[in-house]
Amino acid sequence: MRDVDMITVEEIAEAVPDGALLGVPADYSGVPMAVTRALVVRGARGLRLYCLPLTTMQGDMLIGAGCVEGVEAAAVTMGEYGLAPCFSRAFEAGGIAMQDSTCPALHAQLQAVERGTPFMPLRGLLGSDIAKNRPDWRVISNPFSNEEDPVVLLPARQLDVTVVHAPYADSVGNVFIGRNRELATLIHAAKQTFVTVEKIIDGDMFETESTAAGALPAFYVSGIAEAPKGAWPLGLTDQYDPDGEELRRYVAAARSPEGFAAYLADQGITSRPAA
Amino acid sequence: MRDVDMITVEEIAEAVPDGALLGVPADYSGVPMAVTRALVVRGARGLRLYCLPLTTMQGDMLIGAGCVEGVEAAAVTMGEYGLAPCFSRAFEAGGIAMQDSTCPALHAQLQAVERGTPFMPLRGLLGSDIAKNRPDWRVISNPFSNEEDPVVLLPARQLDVTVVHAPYADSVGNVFIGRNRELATLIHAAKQTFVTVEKIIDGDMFETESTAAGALPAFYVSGIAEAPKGAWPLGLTDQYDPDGEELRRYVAAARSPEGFAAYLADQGITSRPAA
Amino acid sequence: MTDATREELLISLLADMLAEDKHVAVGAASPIPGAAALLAKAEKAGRGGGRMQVTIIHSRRHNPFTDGSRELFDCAARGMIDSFFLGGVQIDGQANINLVGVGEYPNLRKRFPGSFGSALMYYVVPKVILFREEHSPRTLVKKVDFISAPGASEPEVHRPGGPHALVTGRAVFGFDRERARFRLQTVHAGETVDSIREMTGFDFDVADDVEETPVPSGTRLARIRDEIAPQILTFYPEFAKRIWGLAA
Amino acid sequence: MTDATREELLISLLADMLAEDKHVAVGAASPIPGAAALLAKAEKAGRGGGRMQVTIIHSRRHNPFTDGSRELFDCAARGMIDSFFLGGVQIDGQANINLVGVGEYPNLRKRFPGSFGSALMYYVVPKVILFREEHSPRTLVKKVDFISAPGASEPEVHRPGGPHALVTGRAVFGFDRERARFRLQTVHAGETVDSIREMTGFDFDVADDVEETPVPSGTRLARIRDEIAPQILTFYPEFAKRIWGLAA
Repeated sequence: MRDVDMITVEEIAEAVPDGALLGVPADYSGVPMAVTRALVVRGARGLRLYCLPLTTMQGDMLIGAGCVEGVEAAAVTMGEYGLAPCFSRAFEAGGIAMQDSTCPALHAQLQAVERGTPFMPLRGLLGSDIAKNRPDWRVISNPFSNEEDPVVLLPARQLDVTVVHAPYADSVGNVFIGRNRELATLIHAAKQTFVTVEKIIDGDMFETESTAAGALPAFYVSGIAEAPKGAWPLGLTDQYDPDGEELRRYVAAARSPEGFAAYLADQGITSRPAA
Repeated sequence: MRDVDMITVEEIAEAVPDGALLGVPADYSGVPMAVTRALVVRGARGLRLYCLPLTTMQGDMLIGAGCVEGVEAAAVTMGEYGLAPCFSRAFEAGGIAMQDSTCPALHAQLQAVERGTPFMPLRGLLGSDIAKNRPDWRVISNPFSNEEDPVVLLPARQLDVTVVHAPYADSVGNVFIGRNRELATLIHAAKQTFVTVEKIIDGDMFETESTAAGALPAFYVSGIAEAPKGAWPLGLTDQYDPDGEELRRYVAAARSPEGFAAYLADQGITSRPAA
Repeated sequence: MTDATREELLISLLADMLAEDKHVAVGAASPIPGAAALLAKAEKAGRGGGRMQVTIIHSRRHNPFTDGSRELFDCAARGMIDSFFLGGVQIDGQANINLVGVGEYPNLRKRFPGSFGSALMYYVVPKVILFREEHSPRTLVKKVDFISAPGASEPEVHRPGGPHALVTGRAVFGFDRERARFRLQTVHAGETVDSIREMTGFDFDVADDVEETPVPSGTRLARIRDEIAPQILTFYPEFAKRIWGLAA
Repeated sequence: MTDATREELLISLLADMLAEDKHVAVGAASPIPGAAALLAKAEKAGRGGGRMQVTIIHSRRHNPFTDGSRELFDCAARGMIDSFFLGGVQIDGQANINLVGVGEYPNLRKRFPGSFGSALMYYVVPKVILFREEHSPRTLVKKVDFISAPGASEPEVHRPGGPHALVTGRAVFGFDRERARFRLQTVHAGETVDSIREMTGFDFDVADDVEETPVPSGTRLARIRDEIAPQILTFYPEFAKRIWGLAA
């Protein structure tokens, strides 16, 4: 029986190389904010964020700190707290290579990797400006139809690294993902996966079928770090709610580059100079 | 909050019309043997079995009783108990329209339905006699490759009805499927789904995320019947093992049509004359 | 009982559009559509009309999916979702919607979050209700700056779904898919066909009998306040506080 | 300690083929490959060589998948499974395998279960070990009656995987993918190149230095009996009873 490879949040940030295509979970799936802060501290550069299917504070903070070269997402937003200030500013200044997509396309391009197929088909899309701006997508005629029936094919997009935050891992390294099964796809599609957890629990989730149902098996995970409140100020299902006051404070501060810098300084997030 | 629509095993058998394309789970996923016996009793005819991806006693008994016109499967077998006697006999006599397939293709053709796409791609297959005998499949050239790269496309196969057996449903009709997630696909791909369960438990699996993880939501299910030991003589994960003695008895008896008939009679499974 | 607020009027008229549905889905940050769906469900059950699955993505309690966040899109793509709500930074006269921003893409003057699932949902859900409270020439435009999803498609495009109505803080429009044009159906209290024309950036047809949008009956209003509001409180606390003065 | 049985010899030689793997998967009803994989894993850990994931589909305990039964195929298709085992009613000299039956399809004289996952796994798993205890002109044929999955593919076919070896109750063959031919490597005790030729229905190459298949060392044999056999007992009880006299 295997033990857990425990590493630190900082080691995870070191293991995400500059320029990586990074898998980014939605706000409801467990966002690794502790690692996000560590990425800012280590001065990560050139990251490309593949969001499944959207990002909130994680993407906005990485963009504000200059860690990000490109974003592929269905939305970048602070949700009920407003627009994502650093993202909007960077986009409007032409400083972000944005690939606008739509939720099911972001799922499908990872499912293509997951299934080892070069592409996946998807309905919809035709005639949208999303498709018009995606020269990497293709349209074929459905070979099973006797009539003209265009279908969009989306290529597989393999991620370099996925990092997620979860409520717990067990003593052999299985990770609870519950019904956030999009995390399984986000992880299957990545060459490497690192996970932060609130805590390590005793036992093995595979001992009963009811606990196994919510598990991501350990063999997909390259390293696990304990990070209590690791999604803060975002929430974590069944664990803690989003910290609305802090999120409002962030959105207000990040409206200007100076305010964003002051927010980071206030949080003790001091970016090391790029190597 | 909804209550469970409780019906009977016999009502489920009535709800599977003659000629239906029926979704059939593998021996490890929860096989509805009680409903299978009721289908024999009601004298079902012309069923086409779509197996995900194989069938054991369920398919063999339905074939032996003359309920089956066609089978699409990666295997029909009694596993460690030997070949499937009624299937082998019917196939060798030319009495079964068999579509030989392979496990991942059977998954993919249902995933195409699940995702509302007309087809799914799959690697492998090329040059096999499986593909050679499947004029319903197509080969295209991967449009994302600069080199010749043939890929097989498999059309969506919507099922008329899926019937499965599960350990339990909760008081609002959610069904425990645990990590037998292929059942979700088998159910998503069907127009109607009926479930038999060992028992109904109190509460609602969606009350906590850990129990929700193993649930199939109630809205996919048209009716639930209580059928204790409903998978017997096959096993049900974490509930009971296969009844090896009974399975051996079945395989031995079913080696001849007379023996099969005697087995049914002995079990009190008397087929009503076809209407 | 006090008169219906604008929000309660909208909840009521949206609920009428959902009355016979089997599965209504509501996206993130949509308290009014969410309340309308829960109201329609309660009323359908109340009259013995059968069940309605109401899926509110924003709410763990009303999110029945266990196959990950793709399950909503999978369900919709195979025709299992009857109704869905979409909004837009801009909506134009052909019912094209823009959730991306204002200006010439990618050189936007003002960037908004993005298209979310609209570029599939709008094509496959039979009854998409466009909902945008702000009704002004700024939101209802002649031509959107970016088509997140088009209102109508070429005949060869697989499109079982599309726009059913446009509901704003001022009026209700139907949509004619053949002609790809909106038709004004009712105006809310205080509005006229002319006032609507003035506040709408696109050209539209006008029904022969444009009347005032009906206000909810007393029974319905009581149900909204007594039965629906407490449910909304659990997952849209700020909205419930603002509209009904409820506190979690 | 008594000498190694034929089954223990096979477990031992298969384990050698898996020694450096990260993920070995074993299909249904394969106690010998299952035991070999568990042995290889224990030995790899024992020498500090790192982890090995052993996935035995037949065993709930050794089945780590939570994405349904498609996860094995998905994992394999994206190259995450290093080794897998396949058998065959017939195997021919080009390593084509037939799991479907004997005769001219579909008019088979004898129907067998079917192709299982072979028509994907054989193409994508880098090291597929063909394992068939019965070594006779009936099983090892000139040309299979039905190709469940081919041993070699045209150059344009995406085929990162394929046959690595053929292991039988009499001998071990390697496979040359370029030439699509087997090469006899070792013969088990009691067999000769000639006896193998006599019992093999297809033509094959012969290595320069065909030796006897090495028997397991005492240490390894003890590990098989003391450590691996009790694990096998939990999910292949009849095999464990037959070979090692163990009872559940």
